Amino acid sequence: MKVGRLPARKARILALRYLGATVVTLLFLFPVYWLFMISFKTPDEIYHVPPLWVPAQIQFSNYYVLFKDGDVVAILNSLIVAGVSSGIAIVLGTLCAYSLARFGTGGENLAMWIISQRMIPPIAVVFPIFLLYVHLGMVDGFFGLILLYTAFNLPYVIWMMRGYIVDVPLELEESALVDGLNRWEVIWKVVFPMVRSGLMATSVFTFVFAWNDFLFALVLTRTEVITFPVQLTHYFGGQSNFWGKIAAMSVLGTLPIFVAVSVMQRYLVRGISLGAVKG
Amino acid sequence: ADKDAADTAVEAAKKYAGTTISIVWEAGLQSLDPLNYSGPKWEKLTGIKVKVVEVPTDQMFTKIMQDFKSGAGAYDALNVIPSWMPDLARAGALEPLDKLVDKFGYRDELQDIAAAYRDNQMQYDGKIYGFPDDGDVMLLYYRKDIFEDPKMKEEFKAKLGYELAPPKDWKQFDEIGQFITDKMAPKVYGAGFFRTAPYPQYMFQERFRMEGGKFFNADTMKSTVNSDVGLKVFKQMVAENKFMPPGVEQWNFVDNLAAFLQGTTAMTISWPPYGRWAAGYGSGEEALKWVPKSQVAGKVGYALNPLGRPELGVGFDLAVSATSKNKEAAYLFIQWLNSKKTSLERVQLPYTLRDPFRLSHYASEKYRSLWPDAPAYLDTVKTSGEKGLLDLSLLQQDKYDEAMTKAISSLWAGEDAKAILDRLAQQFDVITEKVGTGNQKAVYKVWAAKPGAYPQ
Amino acid sequence: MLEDRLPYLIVAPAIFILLLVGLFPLIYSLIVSFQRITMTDNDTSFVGLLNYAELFRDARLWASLGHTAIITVIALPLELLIGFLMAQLFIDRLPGRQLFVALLVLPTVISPIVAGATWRLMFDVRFGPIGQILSFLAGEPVRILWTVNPAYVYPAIIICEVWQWSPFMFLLLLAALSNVDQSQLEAAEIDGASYLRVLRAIILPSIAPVIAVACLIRGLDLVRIFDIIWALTEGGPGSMTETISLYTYVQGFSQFEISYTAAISFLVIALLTVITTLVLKRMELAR
Amino acid sequence: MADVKLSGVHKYYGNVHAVRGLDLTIGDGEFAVLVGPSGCGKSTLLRTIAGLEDPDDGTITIGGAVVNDLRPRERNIAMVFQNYALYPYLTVHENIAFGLRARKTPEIEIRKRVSEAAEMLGIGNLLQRYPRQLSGGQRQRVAIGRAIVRKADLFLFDEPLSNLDAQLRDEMRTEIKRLHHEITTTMIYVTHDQVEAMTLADSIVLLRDGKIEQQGAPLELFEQPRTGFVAGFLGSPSINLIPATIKTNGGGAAVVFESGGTLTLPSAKTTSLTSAEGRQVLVGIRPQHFSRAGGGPLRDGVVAYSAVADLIQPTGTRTFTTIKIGGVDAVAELQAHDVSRHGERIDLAIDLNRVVLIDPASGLVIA
Amino acid sequence: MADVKLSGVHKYYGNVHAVRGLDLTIGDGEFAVLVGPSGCGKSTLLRTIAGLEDPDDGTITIGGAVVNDLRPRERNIAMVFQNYALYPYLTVHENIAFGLRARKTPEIEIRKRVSEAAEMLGIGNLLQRYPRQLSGGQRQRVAIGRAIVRKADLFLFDEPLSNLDAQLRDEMRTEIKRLHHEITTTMIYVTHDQVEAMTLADSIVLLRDGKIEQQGAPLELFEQPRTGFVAGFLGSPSINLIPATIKTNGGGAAVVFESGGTLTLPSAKTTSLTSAEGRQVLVGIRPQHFSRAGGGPLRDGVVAYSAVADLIQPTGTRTFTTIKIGGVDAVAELQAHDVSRHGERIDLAIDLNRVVLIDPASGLVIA
Ligand SMILES: Nc1ncnc2c1ncn2[C@@H]1O[C@H](COP(=O)(O)OP(=O)(O)OP(=O)(O)O)[C@@H](O)[C@H]1O
Ligand SMILES: Nc1ncnc2c1ncn2[C@@H]1O[C@H](COP(=O)(O)OP(=O)(O)OP(=O)(O)O)[C@@H](O)[C@H]1O
Ligand SMILES: [Mg+2]
Ligand SMILES: [Mg+2]
Repeated sequence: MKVGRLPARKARILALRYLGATVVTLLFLFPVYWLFMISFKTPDEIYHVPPLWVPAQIQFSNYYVLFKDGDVVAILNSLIVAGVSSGIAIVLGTLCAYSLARFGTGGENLAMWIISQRMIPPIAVVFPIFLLYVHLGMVDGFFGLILLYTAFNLPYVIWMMRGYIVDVPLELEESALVDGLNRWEVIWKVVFPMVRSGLMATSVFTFVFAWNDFLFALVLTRTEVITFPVQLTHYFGGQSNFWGKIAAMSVLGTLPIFVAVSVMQRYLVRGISLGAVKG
Repeated sequence: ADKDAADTAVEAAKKYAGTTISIVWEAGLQSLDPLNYSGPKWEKLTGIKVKVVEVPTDQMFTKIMQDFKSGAGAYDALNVIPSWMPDLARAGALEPLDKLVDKFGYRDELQDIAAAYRDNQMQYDGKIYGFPDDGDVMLLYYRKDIFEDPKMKEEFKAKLGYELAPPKDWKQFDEIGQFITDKMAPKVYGAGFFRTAPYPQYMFQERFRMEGGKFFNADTMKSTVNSDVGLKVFKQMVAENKFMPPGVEQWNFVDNLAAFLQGTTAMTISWPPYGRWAAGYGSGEEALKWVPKSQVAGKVGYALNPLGRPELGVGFDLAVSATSKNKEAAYLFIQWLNSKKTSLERVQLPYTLRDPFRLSHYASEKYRSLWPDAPAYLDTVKTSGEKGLLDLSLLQQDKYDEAMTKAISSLWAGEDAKAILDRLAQQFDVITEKVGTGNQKAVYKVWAAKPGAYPQ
Repeated sequence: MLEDRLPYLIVAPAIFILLLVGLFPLIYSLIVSFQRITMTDNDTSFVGLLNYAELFRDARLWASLGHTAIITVIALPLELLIGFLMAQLFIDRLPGRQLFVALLVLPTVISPIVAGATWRLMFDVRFGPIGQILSFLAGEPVRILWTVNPAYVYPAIIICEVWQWSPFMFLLLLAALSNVDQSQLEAAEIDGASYLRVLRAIILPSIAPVIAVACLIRGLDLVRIFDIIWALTEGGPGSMTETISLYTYVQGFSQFEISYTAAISFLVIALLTVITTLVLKRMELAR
Repeated sequence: MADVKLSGVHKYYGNVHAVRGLDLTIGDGEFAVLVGPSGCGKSTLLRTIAGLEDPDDGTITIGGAVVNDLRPRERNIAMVFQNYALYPYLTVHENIAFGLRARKTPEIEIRKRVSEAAEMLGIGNLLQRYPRQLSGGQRQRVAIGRAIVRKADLFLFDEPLSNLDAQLRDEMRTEIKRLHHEITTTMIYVTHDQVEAMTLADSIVLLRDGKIEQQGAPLELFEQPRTGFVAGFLGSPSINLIPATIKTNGGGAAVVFESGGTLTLPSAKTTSLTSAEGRQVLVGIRPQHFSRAGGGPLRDGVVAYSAVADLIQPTGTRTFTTIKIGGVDAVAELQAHDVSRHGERIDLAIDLNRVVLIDPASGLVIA
Repeated sequence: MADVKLSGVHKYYGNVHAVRGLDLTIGDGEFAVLVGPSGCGKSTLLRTIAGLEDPDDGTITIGGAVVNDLRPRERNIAMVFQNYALYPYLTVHENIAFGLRARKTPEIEIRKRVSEAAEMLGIGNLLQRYPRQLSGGQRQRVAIGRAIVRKADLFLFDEPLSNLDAQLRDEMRTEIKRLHHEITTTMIYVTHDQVEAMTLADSIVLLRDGKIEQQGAPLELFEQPRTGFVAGFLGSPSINLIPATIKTNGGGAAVVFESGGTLTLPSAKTTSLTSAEGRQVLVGIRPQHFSRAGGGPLRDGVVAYSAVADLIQPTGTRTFTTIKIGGVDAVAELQAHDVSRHGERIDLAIDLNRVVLIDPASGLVIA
């Protein structure tokens, strides 16, 4: 490739934009960096005045205790709860979205109602749900949380996926129908592959929502399925905040999300935008 | 006691080997004990697994209550803050223990618990609902090396006209604090406190009562926290921040501890563990790595709080959840924990937050020999406990507590003290009214009549 | 035939779950809000509108609504603005943009609890780097009690909130901006229009729907803000930063005012419905 | 292979009456082309035949059997869509094999048929590519391949070439014509391109507002349009329509333009005009029926006309020249060097043997 | 008003060398049309002139001044985009006024110019509408209006009509031609439509692979192509290219096809072929140069040829007929009824006055 000369004006602008981009990125990443560093510090370093930007040595004892005390189970719980619930929400939501998008099932009203479900603040329903779960004996179990997160993610999934599905050229489906597929096969063999990237982006976000939920988990867990954010608050003790543990746990709890986001990065921007742009 | 209550419990518990009991424990330092020591030990002795559910203090009441409401029975044994015990008992969340106490022969050993705790933190409505398990009380810690420094003493005397010594009242406290700050800051400040929710309210309760304040008008149940006394205490408390290290308003237990251990503050008032750790007891312990290393070992003096009657401050009862599916196993566990033998070991754990609460603890030769100043420490703890003031404990006490906590937080934020107190009083009244003025009045009367409620 | 009923068959499970978890609580709350159920006594007698009447006398409730409004009204435009500026920075081809974007998404996907905790660390007057940096810049010790001093707690909350969610806006707006018809921009460039004119006449109108959606999404999130504040200030000092969600939680879960909580819930739902409807109406108009 | 019969077919979309009681017969093996202005119902008709839309009334018969109640997949038809409708996530091979797999054809048979079709279409070397790696014409061929491997009874094409550029369109058109010669299946083809319609069709069906305006062989429609609409719709540049009045004299007839000027009609055209004296008509003359007068004697039915060249648009071998006839602009398609300057006076010969006279009120062709 | 000069312009997109050392001169007031196959660099060139792309090498001069370092807005050009690029949120009036406002023209002047332009384009009654309320042709006019009010030195059009349907395209084409007559600003116009190119251009620039293949007046390119590529690119259906060998005899020359058969070339063509005996060539004959032999004497340079009609594609007044010449398929454009059946033997006259002979190796036209 031959690189042509860039007019000086453009070169200057590019350099400035680079500078800007770097500064902005550093600014936004700094808190994450700080958290990361705290997780490697000893208490003496955490409570050092003035604050230390780099610990004397990277030591893992903050992580070690989390494993030793079995606190990391919370991450496993979160993985199960968030994974299963977003899986279910994706499948059910996509099917529902397909019906709404292609058959106009229930008309605009049903679609509006579904979207309105997303607008209800969790705090307004968490208490009745808590009582309902008490009756059903679903407090402190995987099932209850999974059901709840599924329900809370469904409107989002339906909303997003409806947008993607509407974008699938009708002819593709019709062509398949003429070619001899039935509806199920059309959904499975034509629509699913076509909306894959939207599906990925949506999955990431449903997963993130479920993963990060604090309020429901706080109310609906006791001992068996404490999820990651709830576990984290346990380190905000009455006597002290265990910053080492908090940081280490935060890092552990952010890792799966970070991995998910990095892997899905290229779907993400598209996904987030398409869905939102569609409205 | 012909038979040791600990052994009894172990023997009886063996038949539950293989089960798991969940115990609710305050998150953080407190749960190091069941996690590292008593839990594993109990499992070794009886085969019962102990699952520690760590809950932050401000969620403990909520969680216990929720669990009870849900009937889930997720918790077996509970740590209950004594001032909330009446509410929990009334709601039916706690299991009455008398029968089990008798069945497993524990009454005698209960008598060994220091009176302040035994008489005030064990029963509600005549029934035993919990075993006082933590000799919480506030002590004054001071830096002997500074207080006994001849040059300081001399200058102090010259300036203020009396000997530099642990303060007898709050005026002295303020003067000493200011003096040291003036002389030594920023290396050393006169004093440091932990100021974040929910703890400074205990300080307020103590000082308010010691200065003659009453929480309520016993006849009308109208709150009187906004009296002149309240105002005076509030103003003093805010003023004291000035000679404390900058940012003290944000300090919590460990911040304050760190400052004291690192030698940044010359005085502080806190629960008994400070005294042990400051002396260097347990330093080097893996589980205590959370605590910064003490730079002041051997230089720490112990004294009663100014005015001599310290707040007991929170404390813990061991209780059994009414919805537990393993009540007996849970009971046996707490009996074993609370027993003379086990508890003596527990209060000596280097990293423990459980403080001596039995007469036998104070007298334990072993304990008294743990570090050079241990006898002085134990004696001060004992005396403080004997003179201790009870935390206010009414129906729905958590609401009053929340109001006080918020009030003090507003105080640090710089709001007008009078306005805060007026609002606090009004909030108290609203709560009282909601609970039912008549009911509450009765409960208050009973509480106020206790010897530790108001200083005579 | 099964295939003919397929449209209904495949909506059924989703709708069922939504009804179960979405509709039931509302009905339940509605009933309970007319009763008098508190923590201890399980008095289930109906008290009519008493709980609702109570709402109007509850200064703390209205204060908490006010706090929520303050946070929303300040944070939302800030996030929008910062997100927009960031998007402007990245809209043109910039080698390595992928990496920048991947890193910038991080704050948004982090759990709000973690975000709150992180900023609490950052703000700590002694152990946090912010004071240190400010002191360095000022050349003298700067000691700001971010979570204690009333003058700074809102800035603290808003900084944290803006830090976490500006990247979200950034993503949305970046996508929206890349959908702006390139040839319109080129036409305007050839026409010699200034940036502001292009912004006003072309860019803003064309990304307006996205902005509206973004504001709606984030606005609703902000109205129910809970986690960040829980981790950062716990509503303090006093109840200065208590939001409606926090207050509802306190009423419901630490004080167990069951009926009253239900009434609050309805108030919140009603408010949100009104606001959302208004916003949606305006969006319709804008289209 | 099958013939297709529609009788009394109606289709509504909400309030839109897209197909209005249409009767249509397409013989077995026939290549029928549906044309008509945008929105006239071409696609709707095709989709109704395919079973993608249910008619609101009427019956559809394919190969003698009423198919109204059959699903698309049960009608054994193949369809090629305007935008190809290729599956972007499948290779060319898989795209072509898609319909066969759906019908559970054995793998070995699939391979055989796919490669046969690919050879026939000249895309044998592209089978492992994905649609995005193909040019427009190649995609088009894949779409056709997907249809022909199916060995369907009936092929439907909905504007299959409209997305291609001119050159490719020419090529593909020829290819489709060849294809039909080879496999002789009944085909129904929708287009709005006249050249396609004219060159491909055995029979053109011209639709207008959901009804058939005229059906017949291409040249029949072109040369014997039933209505002015048909005359105007076919031919490019469009037929010139000039208002005039009929004047009869003896056995002959002529048209008199309003602005003066008279053209005598050839005798073949006058028979039906004997009693039409004074009647208002639109005189339709195609641009191609103008030519530069050679100076020699004029053939029968050809009249001389002198005009001033207005706009001159050379396109290579032909030059479109705008002239005035009867006061209105008309376009004449002349040879490249027939005219060179704006304003030049040229002597033209107008071949009136194929002139059409249209009744302005009814729109019907009267001669 | 300004002339445009490009010299040695190169443009790369990553690895794609889109413009390859291009030299081009367009005179003041000239209407230049850029044509060429898809991807040949037409748009790139236009955008480079506009300043929307920076050339990697070479200089661009507008009106005598080098503009390489000027931003688009500083070059005082106006551009009409393929998709019009109207501002959807502004009214037609505001769209047209946009460039004027940007240049701080007084409001009264704006009104005057906008309404003048609108009148000229026949959109005076649409000024208060929004683009979405307009038809394609109206949008097109607005886009042009936006350009002309600017009184720019140079107008650039990038396939402005390609989104319109055939009829509208014809109309708009005429209108643009009128416009150029009126305002006589230099215009550069990109299209891939030959009719547009031929009818609009003063000068056609035929691009191929980022370089100029030939530049000249439309008929010059059509009739005197420099290369086989030019000959093949212009004209529809495409020119027929038939491999043959040259045979000279005395002053005359003929081409001999490989499969036998000889065509004697007219004397005008033979002058340059005197020493070409035995040379391999491609004989290029346009479909329009075939006609049915009338039986009379043949004009000079016209030869008789008898062939069998293969594929017959009637398009109305003309019929494309595939015949074999020299063993290869060739298309002849005949009159409607010149041929009627597949397999029919027809006597043709081939006008060889405009034949081109191409060197197969270099692709250059040798006669
Ligand atoms: N799904 C639909 N809903 C409502 N109206 C429709 C629908 N599909 C088509 N129509 C209307 O039915 C009429 C016929 O449409 P159709 O698509 O058959 O036209 P067409 O002849 O194929 O046009 P084109 O040449 O533009 O493709 C039009 O008026 C169209 O607007
Ligand atoms: N932004 C770009 N990035 C990379 N390659 C490009 C870009 N724009 C154009 N090209 C390439 O440069 C070459 C010339 O493109 P250009 O758009 O100028 O062609 P064109 O002649 O206008 O074609 P068309 O008739 O299809 O519009 C093509 O190979 C094209 O793929
Ligand atoms: Mg159609
Ligand atoms: Mg182009």
